[in-house]
Amino acid sequence: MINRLHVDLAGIELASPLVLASGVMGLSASSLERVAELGAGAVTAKSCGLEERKGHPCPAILPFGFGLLNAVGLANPGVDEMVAELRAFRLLSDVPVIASIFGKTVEEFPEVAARIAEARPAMIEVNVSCPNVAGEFGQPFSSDPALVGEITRLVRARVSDIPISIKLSLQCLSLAQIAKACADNGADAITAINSVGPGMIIDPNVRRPVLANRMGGLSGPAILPLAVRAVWEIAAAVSLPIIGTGGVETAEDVVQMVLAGATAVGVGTAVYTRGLEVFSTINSDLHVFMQERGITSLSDLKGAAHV
Amino acid sequence: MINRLHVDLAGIELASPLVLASGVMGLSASSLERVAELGAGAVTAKSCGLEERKGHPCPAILPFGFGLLNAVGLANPGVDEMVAELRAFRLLSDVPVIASIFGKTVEEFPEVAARIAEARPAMIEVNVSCPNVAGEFGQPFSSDPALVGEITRLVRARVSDIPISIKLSLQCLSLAQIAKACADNGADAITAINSVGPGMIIDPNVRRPVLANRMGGLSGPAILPLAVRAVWEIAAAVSLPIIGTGGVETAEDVVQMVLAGATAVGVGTAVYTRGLEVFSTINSDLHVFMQERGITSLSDLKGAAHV
Amino acid sequence: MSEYMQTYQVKRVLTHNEGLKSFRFDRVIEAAPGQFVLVWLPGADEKPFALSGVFDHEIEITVKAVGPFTKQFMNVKAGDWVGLRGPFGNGFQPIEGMVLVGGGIGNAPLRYLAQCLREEKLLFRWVIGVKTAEDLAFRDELASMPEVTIVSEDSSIGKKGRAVDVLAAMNDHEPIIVLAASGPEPMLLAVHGFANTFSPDIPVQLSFERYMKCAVGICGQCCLDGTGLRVCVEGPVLSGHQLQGVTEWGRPHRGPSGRRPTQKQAVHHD
Amino acid sequence: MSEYMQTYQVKRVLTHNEGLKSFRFDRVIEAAPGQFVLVWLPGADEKPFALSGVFDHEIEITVKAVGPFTKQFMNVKAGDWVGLRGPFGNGFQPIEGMVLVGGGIGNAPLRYLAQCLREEKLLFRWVIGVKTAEDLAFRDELASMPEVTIVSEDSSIGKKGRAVDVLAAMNDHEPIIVLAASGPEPMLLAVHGFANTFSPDIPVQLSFERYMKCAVGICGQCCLDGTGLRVCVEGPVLSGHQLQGVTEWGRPHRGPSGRRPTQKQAVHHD
Ligand SMILES: Cc1cc2nc3c(=O)[nH]c(=O)nc-3n(C[C@H](O)[C@H](O)[C@H](O)COP(=O)(O)OP(=O)(O)OC[C@H]3O[C@@H](n4cnc5c(N)ncnc54)[C@H](O)[C@@H]3O)c2cc1C
Ligand SMILES: Cc1cc2nc3c(=O)[nH]c(=O)nc-3n(C[C@H](O)[C@H](O)[C@H](O)COP(=O)(O)OP(=O)(O)OC[C@H]3O[C@@H](n4cnc5c(N)ncnc54)[C@H](O)[C@@H]3O)c2cc1C
Ligand SMILES: Cc1cc2nc3c(=O)[nH]c(=O)nc-3n(C[C@H](O)[C@H](O)[C@H](O)COP(=O)(O)O)c2cc1C
Ligand SMILES: Cc1cc2nc3c(=O)[nH]c(=O)nc-3n(C[C@H](O)[C@H](O)[C@H](O)COP(=O)(O)O)c2cc1C
Ligand code: FES
Ligand code: FES
Repeated sequence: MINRLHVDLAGIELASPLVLASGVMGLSASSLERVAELGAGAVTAKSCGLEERKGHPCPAILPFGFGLLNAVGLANPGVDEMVAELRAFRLLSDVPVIASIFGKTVEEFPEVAARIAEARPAMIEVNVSCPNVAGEFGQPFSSDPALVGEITRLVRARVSDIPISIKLSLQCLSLAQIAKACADNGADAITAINSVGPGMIIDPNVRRPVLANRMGGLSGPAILPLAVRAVWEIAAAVSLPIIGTGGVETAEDVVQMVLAGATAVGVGTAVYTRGLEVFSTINSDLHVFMQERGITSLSDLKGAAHV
Repeated sequence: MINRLHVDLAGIELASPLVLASGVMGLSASSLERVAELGAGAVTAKSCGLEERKGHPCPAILPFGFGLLNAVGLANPGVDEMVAELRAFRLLSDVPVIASIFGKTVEEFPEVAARIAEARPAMIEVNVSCPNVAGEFGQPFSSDPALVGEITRLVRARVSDIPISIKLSLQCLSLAQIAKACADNGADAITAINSVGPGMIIDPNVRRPVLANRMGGLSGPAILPLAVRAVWEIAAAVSLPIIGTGGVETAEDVVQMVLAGATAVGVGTAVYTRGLEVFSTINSDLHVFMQERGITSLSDLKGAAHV
Repeated sequence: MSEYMQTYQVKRVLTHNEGLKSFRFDRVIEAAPGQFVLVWLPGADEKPFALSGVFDHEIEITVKAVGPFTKQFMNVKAGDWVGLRGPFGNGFQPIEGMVLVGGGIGNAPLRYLAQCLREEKLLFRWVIGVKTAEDLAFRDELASMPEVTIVSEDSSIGKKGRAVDVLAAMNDHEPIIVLAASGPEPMLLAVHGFANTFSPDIPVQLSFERYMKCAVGICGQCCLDGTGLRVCVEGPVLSGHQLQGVTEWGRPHRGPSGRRPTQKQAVHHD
Repeated sequence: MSEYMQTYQVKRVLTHNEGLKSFRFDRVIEAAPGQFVLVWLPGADEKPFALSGVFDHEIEITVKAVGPFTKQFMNVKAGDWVGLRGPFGNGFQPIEGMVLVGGGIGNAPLRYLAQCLREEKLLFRWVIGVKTAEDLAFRDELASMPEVTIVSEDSSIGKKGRAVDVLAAMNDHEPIIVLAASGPEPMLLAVHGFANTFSPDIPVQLSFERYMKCAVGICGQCCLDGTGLRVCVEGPVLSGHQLQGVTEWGRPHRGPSGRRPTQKQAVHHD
């Protein structure tokens, strides 16, 4: 039987286009393996930085009716611990694992990348959506094409033998421009988008923001149209493969992402809204969708909505 | 009986904090009056430009489960027709009416403002969220602090005797910076936010974007946390009154907006999600909320969540 | 179906004549007669059409070619994908003793109304007015219906005349309990006028058309001057009571910009 | 209640002793014993607590002061606003012949389980182990319950010893059908070990604790090494079957960063 769901993501063979998004069930080898077993084509680990960080107090992750708000504050066990978990994962599973890294400064990015590369992940995702503490308004690195280009270049220079994907956020003036900065500086792929906003929920009785960090990024079904548009704009600007991420819950959502130009599709918050069975459900629904229409490969749909 | 819901918005007395948002039921004197009768404290007319525009074909307004996507393409009857409707409205109703204007160029803004001023609206809202055709990436005027400041200054210079509110969108790098540009150039108020995104929905069968314009702005409950955060940031940056707009459907949503720093609260998409009775429902729920807690004026709650 | 966009394949096309066709879709919905759907032709536009029939597993609309969109619609074939949303608005209420009055393509929703009346075993009569025999859809089906009276302006089918002309005689023959009308606005106003000559008035249910963009009551495009009623939500079928206070009857409709053209600018079809 | 944040006023506070209190809220929910809620102290943090009782119009949690958050919780008074979300996770299944084994504050969910067992008229026994009499909540209530056996490590109340120590004798007296345990992890493992000495094993339902951030199964913070089971979703009550394959029993728990401290770094309360 042909596997209609097979995709080639920057040279990595995935048995399904579904990629577990970073930050979800991604702290340990065991949790990643559980998701891999349940049908993800690849799994992304939680973003890690140079050092261990406890992050913000709770509430840090807040359901709000249309998805989640999250502000975990870069909580992560540190790159060394993550190397150990990724190594353990690779002993357990053949499913490609994507490492995710961030830096507090531009210079930290290549440093963390070089260290995580020791675990030989299938890909390194570079999360540039964290706030640039050096910047005038605390905007994320991802809002500045020059910084995104520079980070890409530095990481590329340190890690030549593992594909790198730059993870973008909506918070910029032109995604096309940012995507070009990635392409021009040697990225192999783009992951779009990170959580949106940020947003804030205030409790009317207590009269203060509910999130300990006051504000946090939106994810889940409410952001799907924003993510589809982002993928569309990036696909129109560069020819890099895209991991289309944001609000995907169903096979039809996956098809939207692919029609907009995605090669693979990230799934994060749906683990909460739909449960872990979301991976197998989407895989089988997607198979039926393609079979009914005689589509043998997702690459036939890729970018097809650019009319 | 005291009217707990009374607010003073830049010198305009409103019997309720609820302001009908621009673009909703706002084309004619009769539709505006209907909403005024149903409990809005003020009503905003549809944004108009110098000339009549048919806008995009349909689908231009698309429900998507968490609100609407809209891309009406600046459809409007032209400022002269709007002057006639606003005059007709003022004969029908004492409820304050807010005119809304846009320009295709920076220079058009004061021109349209001067003409709409002939109808003597209670306030003129300056919608700077339309795309700046002259800009490099087609970004909205509202993304550039210099342009927003310039538009504010020009409109203020032409219209000195009617309060002006600048309507902002999320699409910028720093709302605080944009808000300061409004305050520094003589704005009396800020309306925030316009619809978010844009977003895109692709039909999996037809394989093309559903909106005729491909993409359109998100509105409705899904954007409430984004709007609350925007109001928070603006309130922290400037002391202008804010018409907090975006996703408001309930009295608790209104309280969130006021706690974040809003003086009045816009209601748009809720006319679709909750029906026109949303104004009277919120008014009475809000009254009960305040009464139960012994709050006699919304100004006691204003900005109270800035802890 | 719902207000969310969904695409369906056209199941079959019934050609009444070159510029008048019915389209059926595999779709089960709950809809009152007189309610409408928005129909999206990908790449073209999206426009409102009344349901002309609801069957066990199918729904049907009937389209008359009058302008760019409806002309393009005549090329739609079985198997084509089309977007459908709805049903929207408030429809007719089937009542025993109802008289249906339709003008031209306005008879489309009345066909579904007649279907409902028959299913509920309510007695009714139906006057169909057309300009010329060509404008008549479902001719064979109608020929077999004893309740139906057809009139045409050029006497190419049935008696010569307009639908409203025969109402007085029908009422003499057997009193009209309620009037349900759909068609050009002058016809609707004539029906309303006729109903008002009685005391008490004959209750009316009249189906109006206005330019529509959202169909969910938000854009304000279809609001009626004088009352602000939304044809897409409170209508399209309005009662005599709801008509009170409306000041724009018979005037040219607001176009896509929201501006109401002067009488001269307005282009009238039908 | 639901996974969305809602704030409630504390209705009353029951002080068992300075560092051990129960809090009641005006709230009706459907929850199984062993399920937990997230409790938000505005300005401080949000942490998981099991329900210690569900009454006609009230729910209750019982908090033991062990660190910064729970110490601050001791200052919460009636009328204070607190955020509550839940219930989360999977709880105990009440079964006739169940033996409840609780260690310290772990007895809180067992109190609700006992309540359910009594309501369903199922026979059960309950062994309560505490370090010292001070650690015992609901002392008067428990004194009147014939099903309860209390043991303490310092013999300040009941016999001296640990809860697990009395299980063999209880089983000799009347066979244990199921074991439901909640308390420090070493105790849970001892109960599990005891159950495994039988053939076939005595089925166990053990309530675990892990650092939690989301309680909705997404952050991965509470996942168990070896299986990836989420204590917040599949747990906190896990069966013997679910325990198979878990490789981290008794090791220090992952902290808020996700890192597992070395044995030395780990600070143990309880
Ligand atoms: C509630 C309702 C039910 C309708 N039911 C039917 C039906 O069953 N069968 C049928 O053939 N037609 C029906 N129509 C009319 C149909 O929508 C128009 O014929 C069609 O939109 C014309 O588009 P066009 O581009 O072909 O012509 P145009 O030249 O663009 O317009 C011709 C006429 O249609 C009107 N029209 C155009 N666009 C719209 C729009 N978006 N909304 C409302 N009116 C519009 C114009 O005002 C003009 O009077 C209905 C209209 C409404 C409002
Ligand atoms: C499912 C579950 C049910 C619980 N039920 C109760 C109960 O009914 N009564 C009660 O008093 N306590 C209960 N706890 C434990 C309670 O959550 C901790 O005592 C509390 O979080 C300690 O916070 P602290 O700041 O006071 O202490 P800290 O000094 O921060 O921590 C003390 C201990 O509590 C653990 N802990 C701290 N934060 C968390 C967290 N966010 N999630 C999980 N564990 C944490 C630490 O790992 C440490 O072992 C439960 C825990 C879980 C997971
Ligand atoms: C709880 C949570 C934690 C997240 N942590 C990270 C992270 O560490 N690194 C990252 O790049 N993205 C992180 N994200 C963003 C997701 O990877 C994803 O881009 C976003 O949530 C949109 O996808 P979704 O709607 O499918 O969740 C996180 C999202 C959530 C909900
Ligand atoms: C159909 C539609 C049309 C709109 N047209 C305008 C407009 O002309 N001018 C404007 O400033 N905002 C316009 N808006 C934005 C609203 O005024 C409002 O800022 C936004 O929808 C968020 O509020 P809501 O979630 O309450 O709708 C429009 C919104 C919708 C849904
Ligand atoms: S069509 Fe938009 S309000 Fe009726
Ligand atoms: S606490 Fe987040 S997965 Fe369990």
